[in-house]
Amino acid sequence: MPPNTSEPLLELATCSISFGGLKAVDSFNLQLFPGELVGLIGPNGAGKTTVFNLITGVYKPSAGQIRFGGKLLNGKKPYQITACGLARTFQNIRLFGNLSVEENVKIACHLHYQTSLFGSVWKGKAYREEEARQHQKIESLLEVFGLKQLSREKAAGLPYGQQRRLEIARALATDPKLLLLDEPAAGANPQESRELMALIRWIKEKFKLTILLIEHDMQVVMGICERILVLDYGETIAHGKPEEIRKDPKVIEAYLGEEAV
Amino acid sequence: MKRLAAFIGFFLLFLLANRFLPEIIDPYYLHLFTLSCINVILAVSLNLINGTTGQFSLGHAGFMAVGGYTSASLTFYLGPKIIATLDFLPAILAKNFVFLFALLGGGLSAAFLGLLVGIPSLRLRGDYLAIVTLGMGEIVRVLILNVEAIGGARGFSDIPAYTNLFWIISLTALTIAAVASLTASSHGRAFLSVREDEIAAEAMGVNTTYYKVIAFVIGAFFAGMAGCLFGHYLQLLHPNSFTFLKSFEIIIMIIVGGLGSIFGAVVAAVILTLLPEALRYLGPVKDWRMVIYSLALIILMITRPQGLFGNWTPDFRRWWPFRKPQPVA
Amino acid sequence: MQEFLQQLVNGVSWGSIYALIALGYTMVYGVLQLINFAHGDVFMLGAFFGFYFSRWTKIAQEPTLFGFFATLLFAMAACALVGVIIERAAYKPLRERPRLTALITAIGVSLLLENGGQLLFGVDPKFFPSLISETRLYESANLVISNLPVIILVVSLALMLLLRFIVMKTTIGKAMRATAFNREAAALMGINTNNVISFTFLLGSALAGAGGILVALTYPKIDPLMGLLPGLKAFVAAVLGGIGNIPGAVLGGMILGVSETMVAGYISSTLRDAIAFALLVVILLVKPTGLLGSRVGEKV
Amino acid sequence: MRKWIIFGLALSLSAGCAKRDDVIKIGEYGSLTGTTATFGVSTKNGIDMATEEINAAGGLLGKKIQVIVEDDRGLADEAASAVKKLVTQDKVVAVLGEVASSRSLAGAPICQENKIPMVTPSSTNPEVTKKGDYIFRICFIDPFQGEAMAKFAFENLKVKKAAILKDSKNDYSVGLAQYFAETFKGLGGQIVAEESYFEGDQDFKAQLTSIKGKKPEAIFIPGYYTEVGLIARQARELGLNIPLLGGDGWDSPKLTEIATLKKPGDALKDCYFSNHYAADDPNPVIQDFIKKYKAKYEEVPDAMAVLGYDAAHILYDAIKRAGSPEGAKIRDELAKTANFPGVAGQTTIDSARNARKPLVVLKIGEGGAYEYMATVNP
Amino acid sequence: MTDNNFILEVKNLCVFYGGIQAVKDISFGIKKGEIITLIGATGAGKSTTLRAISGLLKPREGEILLEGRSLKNIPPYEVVKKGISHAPEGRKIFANLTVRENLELGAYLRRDKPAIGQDMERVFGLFPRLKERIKQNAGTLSGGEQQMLAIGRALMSAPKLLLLDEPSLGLAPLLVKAIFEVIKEINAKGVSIILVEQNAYQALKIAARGYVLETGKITMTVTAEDLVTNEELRKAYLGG
Repeated sequence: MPPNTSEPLLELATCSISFGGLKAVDSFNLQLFPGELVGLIGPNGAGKTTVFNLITGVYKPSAGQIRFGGKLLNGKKPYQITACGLARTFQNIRLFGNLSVEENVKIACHLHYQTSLFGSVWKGKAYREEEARQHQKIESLLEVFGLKQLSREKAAGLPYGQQRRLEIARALATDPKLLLLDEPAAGANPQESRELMALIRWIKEKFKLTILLIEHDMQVVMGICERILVLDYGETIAHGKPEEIRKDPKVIEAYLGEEAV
Repeated sequence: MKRLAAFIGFFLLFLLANRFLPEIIDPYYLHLFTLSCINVILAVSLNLINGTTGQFSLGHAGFMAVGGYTSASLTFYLGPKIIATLDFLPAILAKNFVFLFALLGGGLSAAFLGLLVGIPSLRLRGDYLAIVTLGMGEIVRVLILNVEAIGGARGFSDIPAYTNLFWIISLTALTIAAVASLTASSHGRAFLSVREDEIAAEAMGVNTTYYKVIAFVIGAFFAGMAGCLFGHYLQLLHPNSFTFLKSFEIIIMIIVGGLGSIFGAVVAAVILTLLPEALRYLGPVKDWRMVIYSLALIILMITRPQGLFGNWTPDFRRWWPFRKPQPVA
Repeated sequence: MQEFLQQLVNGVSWGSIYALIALGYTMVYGVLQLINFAHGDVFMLGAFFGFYFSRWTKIAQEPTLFGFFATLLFAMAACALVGVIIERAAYKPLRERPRLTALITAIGVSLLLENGGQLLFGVDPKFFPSLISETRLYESANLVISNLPVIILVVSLALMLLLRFIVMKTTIGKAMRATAFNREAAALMGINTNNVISFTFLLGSALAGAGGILVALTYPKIDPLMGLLPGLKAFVAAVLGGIGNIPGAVLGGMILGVSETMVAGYISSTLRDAIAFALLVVILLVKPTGLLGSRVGEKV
Repeated sequence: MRKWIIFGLALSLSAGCAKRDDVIKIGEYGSLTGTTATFGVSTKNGIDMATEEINAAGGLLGKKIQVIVEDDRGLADEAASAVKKLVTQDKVVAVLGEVASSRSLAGAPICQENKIPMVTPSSTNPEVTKKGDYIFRICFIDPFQGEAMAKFAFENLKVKKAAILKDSKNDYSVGLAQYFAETFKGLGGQIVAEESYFEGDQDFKAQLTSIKGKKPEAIFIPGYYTEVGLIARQARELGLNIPLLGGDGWDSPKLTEIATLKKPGDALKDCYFSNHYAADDPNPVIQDFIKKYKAKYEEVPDAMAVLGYDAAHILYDAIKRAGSPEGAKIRDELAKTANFPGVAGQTTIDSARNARKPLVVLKIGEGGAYEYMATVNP
Repeated sequence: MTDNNFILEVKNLCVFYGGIQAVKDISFGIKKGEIITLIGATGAGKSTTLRAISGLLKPREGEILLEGRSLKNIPPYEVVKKGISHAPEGRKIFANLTVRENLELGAYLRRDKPAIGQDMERVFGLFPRLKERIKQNAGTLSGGEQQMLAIGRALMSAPKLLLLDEPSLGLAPLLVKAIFEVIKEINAKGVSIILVEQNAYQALKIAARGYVLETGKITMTVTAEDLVTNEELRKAYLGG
């Protein structure tokens, strides 16, 4: 099944977590290889976002192991996990609403910031050089996402679609190897969805990313994912190429329904 | 190099101010200026915790008290000994050296308390954090009441009058400059991200734990120095000066100024220090002073809920005449 | 042993006063998420309303049970009115604003009531008439139980049950909970959220008024700043129990009262407040939402 | 409109008054608002009465006295602001205030620096007058009252085991308690319990229960009447029926009013406190003062009013003797004050600028009436 | 536009959020018993229009007429009384209340107990899942169940006109289908419905007309037939 036989970039082995007795994710396994674009789908409450939260350290798994590039992620804080090269977006957009577009992205750059607290108060030469470098990086990122003209706007004031894009741009500013996208197409109309698909494909090549994607929009999922995992009630019910998933009777019954095919 | 020259320039300027201002300006106005500056330091430092980092702290008076009492103990008990060993220096230098030592001692002790108070902020949010910081402040006050060596309920009197205009002006300038510079840097944006959305900040690689605690530490450090200036100005520290009402006063300043705006905090600190004093000149309705003060506060909040300056900070560099012209975007 | 029992009685009766005031705090907080710092001052007004009412009506001279209830009702009604006026004038314009703004306004209202009270009632303490005279319910060499603390305890518990009933079982209670959860959605249900909020203030302030009278009976020295400290402590009690939670307010009040008493009685009376606050800090560190408070975990 | 014109006229008139040279300006600072406002207001009443008396009798040095009052909200930094304003803006010739030692300590250095005499009516902390030779006090200092009551308890009441309940937030109370304990132990007595409360507290049962368990024969409560009334009630409610002792902070008509269980003042029956004067003293100075005070303020004066009244009179007397509103001269005359016939006793200022005067011990009897017990000379 | 058949008419509506104009001079109408749908990209002003109708936002200009009478300056809780019920975007159910209490709140203004009971049974008829969970706190429901509850709650006020804001948002395809079935069923019982949808294809299939909004303006009025005939349209807004 895996497209190549190299070491997996991300590996979840029998991960479980429950909330108040309810198994949200049960013995979940996932192997993600460098350069892949994998989709994670399933009905509401199936535990998709929980998987993201496990990977990014928001929740601690009650059992199982999470490895990234061979390194164990269990017990690491979210910011440490991000520092390993893992970035995400959120289902309900979580931008820094009162800050400008530029500042939003700059905060994500902070991860690789060298200047000390004192240095940034004194604002010496090294500081200014670093700020300049940071500024350049951000400029080019915003350019790519078509947000450059808006860089002084308050993030909360942007239209929804641009907020979604800004969130992805912000995640990219942490220089990730793996990008986790949580329903990037939610609320987009078909036209916007198509643009988004193109964008995702493009950044994947440009930034040499591996991408894991949660999405309800079947056009997007089927259109860009190389592999798809289907979750229901915390368990993986199907796994395969898009065309296989589309025909899987279990998936149709639990999730897709007859007509959507 | 230019920066260093500017520092030396300011140093000399402040020394001159210290020498000549008292002769030009009415002592009462000088007194109000001093109190305003102390409140400016308090407001700007609290603004870093409360406005920039979004940690609702009601314990600033506690930091001020710890800084004030620590520094007063240093100058009162250790000061004479240090001055005696520094007898090769002119007396005025020795005195000011002791005061610098006391300022640092006061600031650092408050910063240590800030570290202790910062730790609960990792688990607590909003009103719960507010009440814990308030509790910490009250604990500090009650403990001070119980220590006879620093005066207990009688207050710590006979503190040497080391605070002068030079220290007042330079520490106020330092506080504003340091906090403003920090806020405008990448670290400053990390503070802001904690305020805006902690979960997203963590996901973007910001160590929110570190920034929350460090905000408390830095804020407390400056508040501690303010306490030191306060004690060595009044020559007296009394536990009653550091009740939760004092913390409320500082909170009011930063919100009236506009939460998060350093410029607003400075202006509001000055206005709110001067207002009760200005109301002394009301004449026949002088008894209504505090009623008018509280009414003014309510009306201001209703008519300008975002504070006087909202989030706005003027770009002072724009007014700097020697600035390099920037390319028009 | 009897001394310990006596201290327990002292603590419970002191705690029930915290509980009584904390109930009003918690009500308002539950619906508006506003720390109504003026609550302690409305409590003070309750005592003063009762004081002047009982003097003007001459109830003070010849106390009767009827007179007591008349005074109580008058104080509750007057405080309810004041509470609604405060809400409409000072808090309502800030409803859509950040909570800190409303909090500062609340501090402003509190300062206004305190300073205005000092101008209006004078700064000297007043003696509150004994509308109900102190009698001893139980007495031995080392254990005395009087009627007033028992009355306060019973009233606090009764009010707690009543409030819980109102909030959980009645239509207005449902409307209150809906308003608390999401004001806009509540309005879409046809709930006049402004009225619901005013009603909450009315209820909370009436409670404060009743508290003022009951406390003034037991501690008959009243002055315009009498609400400051009990107000703060009651707020601490409400947070301790989990703010917004009605039984939590009573539990928090009791814990605070008993622990303060025990600390003062057995450890050190100078450290009483320090230890009370230390207890608060420890409890909140262990359970960050207070003893009975619950918070729906933030959805990521 | 007319109202506004009158208001404007009144304003300009009052402003005009302030500028005239035919007044002697005296500054007064005190807590007119805040938690200790009741003491500041009483003091102000006493000062106002003394001022009116002098002005009615033709004033001082041919001029009227104008007292400029500034509120300090009970805060040390505001006290400093108030004194700074009085001294440098209003250019007062002398300052009266403050009740609390902490605020006097904040104001004193400013007066000293500007060579303006300051007379505090009731700050008992010995440190206050050590601030300089322009700072005076006309009340007892802590050791005197504490020692006197300790002696009275041990010798007159034959108490061997005493307890102390002090206000830890109040330096006056802490000071008295300290000297009481030292003297009482020196005499051979035993302090079985030392408990404390904070000004503004309402419930004292925990401390009282604990004290009760130690079985003392008397409790020394050197607090203010604002709390002592409640303490007495609660002590009796707990069945603690031993004498309570206190200092001049007790002296107020409110005390016995609050300490009422069944009959007025019954919770304090057979309790003792030290005071400046006895209300039943036939001395005309005292009787006259009480009568006039009652007529003016419709209540019985408390200790603060008496001390404010005396402080003002002692200051005015010194100005009269100095013959000039000059600070140094007033200071010299204040220092020479001897056997001034104040309401609060024959006052003499000693070389440390503290007052030396006798105190009286009063007993609270039936219906809250005070009975004279003894006079103690310094 | 004086047709008395219109249950609701919107005339020249302009709505501002702060300084930003979210809705620019739009007019449309819905007849008794109709379903109409507002479609368009996020931020086009669809939700804003609904919020103006239900009184949550005050229009700066224009008129909203319910059965010929203006709704100007009528607060949201009065609008409910007049027969408009709004199931807002993001469901906004009361998570700390039980399912039953949520439904009861929907009928907050009604005093006719027996009829309320009947209506509740009807809601359970439409959504049997809700009946199973009647005593649960609404916060514990899954996303789909919460959406059912939001619609059911809106029905409890026995509205003449139902405003549904993105009922299919974030739902699995299977559930989306079910929800649209229910919407048809509700309409069949005589309730007029204004439906705001991302899923324009599904929405237009059950609606009489669709109004396409673009940056606050109505740019087109479309019907289900247009899906077949207008290629441009299909590409731009309706997908596939």
